[in-house]
Amino acid sequence: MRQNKVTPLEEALSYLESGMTIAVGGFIGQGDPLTLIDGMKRIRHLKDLTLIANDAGYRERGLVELVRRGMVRKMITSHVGTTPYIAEAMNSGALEVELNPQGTLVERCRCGGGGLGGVLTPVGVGTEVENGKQKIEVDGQVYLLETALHADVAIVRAHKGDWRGNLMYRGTSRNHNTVMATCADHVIAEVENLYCMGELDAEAIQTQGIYIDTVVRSDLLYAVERPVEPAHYTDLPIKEV
Amino acid sequence: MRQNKVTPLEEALSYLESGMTIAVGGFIGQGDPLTLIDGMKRIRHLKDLTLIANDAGYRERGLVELVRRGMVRKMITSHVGTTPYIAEAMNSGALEVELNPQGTLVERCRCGGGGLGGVLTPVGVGTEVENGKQKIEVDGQVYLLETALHADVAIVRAHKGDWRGNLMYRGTSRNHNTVMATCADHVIAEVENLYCMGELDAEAIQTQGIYIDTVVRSDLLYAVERPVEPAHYTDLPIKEV
Amino acid sequence: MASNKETIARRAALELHDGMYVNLGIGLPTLIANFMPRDVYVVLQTENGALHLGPRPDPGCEDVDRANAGNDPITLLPGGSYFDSMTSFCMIRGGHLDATFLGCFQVDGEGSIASYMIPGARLAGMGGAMDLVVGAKHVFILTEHVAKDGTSKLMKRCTFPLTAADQVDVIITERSVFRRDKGQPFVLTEVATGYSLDDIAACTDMAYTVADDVKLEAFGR
Amino acid sequence: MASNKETIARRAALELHDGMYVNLGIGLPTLIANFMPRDVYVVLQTENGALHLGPRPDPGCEDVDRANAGNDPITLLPGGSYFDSMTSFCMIRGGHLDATFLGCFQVDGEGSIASYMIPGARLAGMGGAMDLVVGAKHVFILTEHVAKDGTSKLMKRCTFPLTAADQVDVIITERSVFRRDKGQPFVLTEVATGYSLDDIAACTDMAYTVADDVKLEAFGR
Repeated sequence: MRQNKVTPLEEALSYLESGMTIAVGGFIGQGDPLTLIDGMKRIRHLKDLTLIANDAGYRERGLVELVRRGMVRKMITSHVGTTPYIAEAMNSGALEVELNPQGTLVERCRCGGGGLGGVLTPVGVGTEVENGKQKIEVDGQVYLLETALHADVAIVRAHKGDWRGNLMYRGTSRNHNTVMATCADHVIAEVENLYCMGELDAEAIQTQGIYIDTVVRSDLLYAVERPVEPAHYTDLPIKEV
Repeated sequence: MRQNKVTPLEEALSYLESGMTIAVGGFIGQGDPLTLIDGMKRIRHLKDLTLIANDAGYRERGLVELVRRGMVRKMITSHVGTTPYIAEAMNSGALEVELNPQGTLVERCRCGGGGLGGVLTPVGVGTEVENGKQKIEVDGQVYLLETALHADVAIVRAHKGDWRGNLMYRGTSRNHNTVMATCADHVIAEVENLYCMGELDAEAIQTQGIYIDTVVRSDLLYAVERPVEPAHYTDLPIKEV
Repeated sequence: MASNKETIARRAALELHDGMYVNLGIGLPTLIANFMPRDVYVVLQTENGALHLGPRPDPGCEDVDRANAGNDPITLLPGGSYFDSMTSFCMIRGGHLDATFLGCFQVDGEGSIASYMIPGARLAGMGGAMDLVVGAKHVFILTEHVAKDGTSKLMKRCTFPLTAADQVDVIITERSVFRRDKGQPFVLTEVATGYSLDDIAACTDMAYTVADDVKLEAFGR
Repeated sequence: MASNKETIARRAALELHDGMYVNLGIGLPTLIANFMPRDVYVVLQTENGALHLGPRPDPGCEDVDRANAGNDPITLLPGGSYFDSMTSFCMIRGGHLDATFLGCFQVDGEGSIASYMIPGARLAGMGGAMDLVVGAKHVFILTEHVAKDGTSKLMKRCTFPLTAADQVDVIITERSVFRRDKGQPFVLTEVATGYSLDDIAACTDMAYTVADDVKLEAFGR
């Protein structure tokens, strides 16, 4: 580990390989790591990815762009209703989608990051979510055993970050970024604002630098891009990294 | 629920009854809710309590004072080495002690607060901790099923709090206070500094007011009492509340 | 005359009582905020990580990092807070919310709902709905009484994949209110202006009983 | 001449490498901080919720809300942070710490340790030790080689209740260093100044092999 984890975008993304499982923070555009996703779009040889993420972005912006480019084999997710293309890709057989209740997805990633094998949740009992899962009764209540998820790489976005990878988020952009930052072998954080060591309040840090391997500067344009009125999908010329 | 949850100490403690299970935040003096514990010491009729807490305090200060008064039947805890009287009480048969690995205790309380039935942890496999517990294998690794803990009441201490029970902690006094504040039917928080609505930073709140039923002002003396050199044990005259 | 959705939201708002912590689902339930009585103090949660939502920000003052689970811009009231998804779903599953109001595709007499996919037609995903329905102390389902093709949305048994089984406490439509205790059948407690008990029976497929003190002309229009 | 504890701590400090995240247990392991090489950048964690511990504060500048798991006052270095126990134990169990250094009552040839109670004599409780030993990537046990009664603390099998089974990677005593791969027996890799291979054999009950390149006079005094 280096003391200063700040790295140029393309060097940071050179860690990625085809076939990897990638955990991604964000919630339908809020806190989505768009700089890193846009960087991934340009890596022409990257494919067969499995994505762990709450959703695929918003309309045509976010992880759905990787799916459109045929880079994704499978999504482990909770909601794809904001990205109509995902259902299309699924129906055509190009994409496998595994739906999890959102709280279950969070717990499974937390287990993966926190050394736990799984959790017992009442959520999903009596629904299709229970298919293939072990049911365990504790004190007369039936729970599903939901097992840990762990990724090769996680990508997250924060509002502030320091050289060591300490992160702070802003408003509802915190969401899944904190848990995704814990559940991978290698974690890349993009930060909208970069600070020197000691500039962030030790009491207010929301992801500790111990979890972060690489810090990349966000493209500041994304920080003000409105997810409620997302940019139109434009198929930019793909440049191989 | 009232909009202003601030309550006089004795009114707040009038909720307590003999036989209750009480979850307590703090770590060997750091963040221990001493104002509330001192208030409990004065409730002469309170007994048969079960305490869920990381420890019993430091030397003669903290939960050990309730044990000394014969108010406690059982402690579900992780470490009692800093309060020698606990081993004495246990050996004399006056107190039952259930030891949990600290991380397991945290997860069990988090389950109780978060609607989960239990978690699978590798911690304790091959030790006495596994006695009487279900072992579950996931992907070739053996885990213990550790079940949820839930309390009737929780007592916690924070550095700052507002009328609605939003809490912020200071330094290492945060520790178990955040999780204990979630795992009880009724939660009483003592705060060293009380703020009006909106004075605390919405991004920095560490326990959300939704978890808190009653806010009590800490005795400010305790905020500067040194846990590293705790006050000598003095058996103050007991006054019935 | 009010739209069906407005009628439902207006009636649902009457279920809010002082001091409740509440999550309003995407779509129709969000409209309830417009009809909350001014003198009732309710704390709204959104599952993507905020508590104590205030009114929608003024046009042009929307903030990219302040939005609800439907991606609508939000403000926070004093005493509000932001938190992450780990915290949010412990709050939801752990029974800390007094109520959740949700829409659905189908609801049935056993208190089950279907809201996350229509096989062969629509794939949305359950998002936080399964957690909300299992975790909240009271589950209110808001739905139009009949589908566009005229069939009842209050069915004997849901035919789409379930969001949760046996969890619904109250159904509010533009024509009626039904309540039940867990494991029990629904009881018709209110009928809206313009409908008779027979009208309700004709457009309701699920089994239910009629309360002794059922209120006619209870709300609507 | 240095005390046994100082010799052990000084030797243990050589195991610290640039960029490691490390938890030092209460007691003897805490002394390691005094011997950390100045040019080695190591981040210290304490399980009660802080990362990046600095030197002990000046006398009179101790703060009630800034202490480690042994209740000793701490400072934080720039880049440090405070967090709660939920976060701390996910960090510990999840393999995010490169190493933990712990004391013990007993350690054995199967890589198991006993450190939290002596039946009939002492009840401490495991605190965070079980989580640390299972979760940290490398587990270093620091112990005097023999107990006060002259018996070896490096036993065939622990007799007190175990803190963890088959988790220890390295044992450092004032007389020797042993290393092993999980599931394998220990290998003697270093002998301290003043001791021979025979001396070590005489005071070690656990089974071990001797490394081909075992270092004699490797450290100490």
